[in-house]
Amino acid sequence: MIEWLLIVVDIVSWILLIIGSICVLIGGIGVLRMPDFYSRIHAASLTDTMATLALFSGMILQAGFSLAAAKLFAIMLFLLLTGPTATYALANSALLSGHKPKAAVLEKKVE
Amino acid sequence: MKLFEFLGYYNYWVFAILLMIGFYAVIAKANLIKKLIGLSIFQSAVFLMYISMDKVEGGTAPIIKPGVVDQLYSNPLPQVLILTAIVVGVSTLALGLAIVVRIKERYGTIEENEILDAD
Amino acid sequence: MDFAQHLPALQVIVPLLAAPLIVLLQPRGFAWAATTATAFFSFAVSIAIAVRILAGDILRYEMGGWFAPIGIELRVDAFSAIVLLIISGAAAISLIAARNSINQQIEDHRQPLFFAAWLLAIAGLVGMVVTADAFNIFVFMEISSLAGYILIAGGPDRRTLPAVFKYLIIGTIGATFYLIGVGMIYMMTGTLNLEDMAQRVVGIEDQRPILVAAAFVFIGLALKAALFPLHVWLPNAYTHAPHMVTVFLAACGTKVAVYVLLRFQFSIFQSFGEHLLQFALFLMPLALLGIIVASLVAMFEGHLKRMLAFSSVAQIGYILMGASLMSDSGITASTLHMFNHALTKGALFLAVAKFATQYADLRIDSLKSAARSMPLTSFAFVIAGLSLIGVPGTAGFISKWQLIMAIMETGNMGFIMVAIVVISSLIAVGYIWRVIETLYAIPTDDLPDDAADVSVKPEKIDMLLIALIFTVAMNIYFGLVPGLPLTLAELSSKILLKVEF
Amino acid sequence: MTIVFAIFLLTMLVITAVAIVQSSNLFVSVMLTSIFSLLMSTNFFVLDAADVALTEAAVGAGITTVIFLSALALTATQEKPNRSGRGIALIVVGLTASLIIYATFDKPRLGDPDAPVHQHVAPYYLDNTMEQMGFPNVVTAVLSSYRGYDTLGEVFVVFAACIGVLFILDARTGTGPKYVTRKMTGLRHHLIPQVVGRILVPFIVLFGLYVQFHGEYGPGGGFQAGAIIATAFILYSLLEGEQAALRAVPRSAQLGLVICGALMFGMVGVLCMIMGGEFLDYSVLMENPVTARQIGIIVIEAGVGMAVCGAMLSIFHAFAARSAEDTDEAV
Repeated sequence: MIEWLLIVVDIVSWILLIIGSICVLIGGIGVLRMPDFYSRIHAASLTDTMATLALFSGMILQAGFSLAAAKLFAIMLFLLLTGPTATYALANSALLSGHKPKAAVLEKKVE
Repeated sequence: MKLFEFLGYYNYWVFAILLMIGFYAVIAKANLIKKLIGLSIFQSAVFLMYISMDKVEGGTAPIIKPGVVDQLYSNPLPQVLILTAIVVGVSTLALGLAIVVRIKERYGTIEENEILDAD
Repeated sequence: MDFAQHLPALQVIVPLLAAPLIVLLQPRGFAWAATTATAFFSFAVSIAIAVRILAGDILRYEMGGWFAPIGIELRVDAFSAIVLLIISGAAAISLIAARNSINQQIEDHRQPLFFAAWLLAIAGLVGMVVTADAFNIFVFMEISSLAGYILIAGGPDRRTLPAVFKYLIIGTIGATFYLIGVGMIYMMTGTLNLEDMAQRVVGIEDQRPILVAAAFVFIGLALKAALFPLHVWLPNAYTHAPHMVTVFLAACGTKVAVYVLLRFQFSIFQSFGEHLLQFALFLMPLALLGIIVASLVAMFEGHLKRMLAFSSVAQIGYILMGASLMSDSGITASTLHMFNHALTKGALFLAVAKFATQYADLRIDSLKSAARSMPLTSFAFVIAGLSLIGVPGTAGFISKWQLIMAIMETGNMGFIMVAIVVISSLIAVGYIWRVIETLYAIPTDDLPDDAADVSVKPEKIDMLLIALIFTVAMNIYFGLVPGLPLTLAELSSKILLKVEF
Repeated sequence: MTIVFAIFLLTMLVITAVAIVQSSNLFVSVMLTSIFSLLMSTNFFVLDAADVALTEAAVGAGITTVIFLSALALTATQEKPNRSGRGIALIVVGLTASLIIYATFDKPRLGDPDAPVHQHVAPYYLDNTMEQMGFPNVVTAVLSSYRGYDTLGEVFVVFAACIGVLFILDARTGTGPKYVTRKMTGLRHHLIPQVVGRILVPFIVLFGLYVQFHGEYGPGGGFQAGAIIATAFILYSLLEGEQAALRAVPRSAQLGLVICGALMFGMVGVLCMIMGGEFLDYSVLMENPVTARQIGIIVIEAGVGMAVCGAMLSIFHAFAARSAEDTDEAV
């Protein structure tokens, strides 16, 4: 029974890790492929949130019930707090310094 | 075997390359801040050389695990030296930046050639 | 607590710990007095050490109670002792004379920081000399360098800043090269203690990392010592530094790097039979070129401080030329010249500082007929200048004579080198004479009267002048009675060449 | 597996370094330098140097970047194109490179347990730390006891840098009105960063204290802790503005911290001398040498932490306060 449970935990954690990795990959591709600054940081923020969550949950499951798991949890919380904040600050200061989204610029041209 | 030998020295190659990149920036760049950035790469390269020699195959960080016999540990001495050197590097950098700020105030530029022309 | 046992440690930690105290207690005037007191204490310690050394001791001190290769060992022998005397003596004399000059050049509220930096510079230089640990030398080298940058940055002119920046860059490169060299030796020997290193390097001296390490240590320290083609930072840094800082640094700054260089060459790399020969063959042309080129540049230099700075580069050439002879008498001459040159250059820059109290512009032309208003200073400058040239009866003569004797021992090749020494001495006559001529020039009546009147004030007798006269007197004293430095120098060369312990 | 990872990291390092030198925008260069330091720190970790990795991350990637950025705010963000001096640079660099590459071939291979460095002095530390110090982190033991004198020197290097920056930037040590900023108010008007930042500051300080006092048992110690705690205060001053930050920790307190830290370290050494030992020989402080060493090490590590924290804060504020000040003495 216990062994069976362990296998399930292992499988779940690997699924989470793979999801996380895919998120990082998508985020990376997004930063390269997206057309303007704002959509790029939108893509990058995927790594901050989804990938962090998935990767760290996966790693915590791998670590089991131990001190390492607690540390991982703390790091995850820290990253979840700071990542989006950094993205917000970045977008905000870009807007304040006069950087217009590409969509807005295009709309203006159409008008 | 050849490949393995090459990999065994890879850290030292990277040390040499980084050292050269940093050194090049220090000599060739006229911008004083760029010179300092180059200097910090230059110093980091040396840190890499020291830390590379502390590694022991199959070892762990030198924090003794009580009760475990036959555990290999990496060499603590280069680590201590580099701990010192990192802080020394930051100190030098801070002082250098302070001088650059003063140069900017008194000369209005931080490009070496323009400073030379100004005097 | 046995005082005598702790001498090597006290030499370093007293100035080191006094520095934060001075920043902590900031009332005006206190900073200078406390710094000077510390410097004199430090000087007293060096004298005490020298006395012990002359009695035949070698002082060892195990920091933290850990024995040699495990912990850091301090080790003071005759060679260290003479350099310690130079450093702490230069510090004491320049500090006691410094008050008015520094008040003139540094604002009041910045003085505590400035004097703290001065103490750190003393501690750093002294620390490099007493320690017997390769990495510890690096740490104290950085203390002394950082403090040195701060001291020089106190200069009033804006040109100080690029000069300091250049010094900082080159100094850091030098220190990092040294660190690379030490790292490579450590990689091959596993130890940082100099003595231990010297023993363990035997047998692997032909391995490439050791050879390359020798090159890196040499280049790094040569940068710090301003050996001829690597001297580019020195003239500007000395010229634009506050005058009293120039006195201090010119007397001992580069000598400490030379000290470490010689220590490494002779104790660690000595066992390589071929290496020493390469070292000599490499060093000698550089030293000779340095002597000639720097002297010539000094000859045509218009600014008094810059002229003396270039002359310093030439003197480093003399010191290293003596060492590159690899003989007992050569190293004696070289060590002796370190001591005597510190005295001479110290006196010359003290005179410059004294001139600076009345002349804002230190270009040689603007010092015209300064001897009228400042007879004592001008006279002192003349005597010190004679010592720089090497006229008999002055300290400079003794070391140059030793150097020439050492060269003569080498035989045929020697005549060329003797010729170079003589020629460069003649050039020195040239540039010193140029200054003397200007100082004692009879004022021409074409000058507008007001300009002449403003500059002619009676010469004020202050600590600076007294220190100057004292140093000049020392130049003559050690020219006539060279016993103390000569004995220490002879002992040093024996230690370096491992003739006996 | 590790070697693949290491090679990847090292290659990234080289690429980043090239990018740093190539970029003509100094702001980009500085941010890349921060990435470079992080990569370097990861690399150190892969090479089993946890303490150094922590220091490089806190000092190299954290504090250095902040200081660089605050200096950039006072100077320029764009490098002017200049092609002179390339030839001589390439020659010098080429010579040095060939020298190093020449040396490489006789060096011991990476991780070779028979290398001389692993034979001579280091085994003593590894074998005796537990017995002589009573705690497992050998790096802390070497740093604070076996080579404590080096660490003392290093604290004074930091002290020198601190007084040097204050001296050169001429920042008063008291809180004169001229040196308090008016314009810069930090991120006060930005709700999200401010709230998040406020939540984080105490935790960063807490983490710093953990690193400080856990240094004997895990990676960490005074340097890292000092740098981390300084980061927390720097974050605070970015959020609330210079003025509020200087009100919280005034300049005199920062400088006091440096001085106290340095003196604390030195005085422990002097105390050891008075008690009859050598300088920094903690074992004489109490009857049981192991406990005595532990107490000595805790005190000097605290001194190191205070000195580093205070110095980093002073340096940061010396730059940051200036950017708001009217540079009236510019010539």
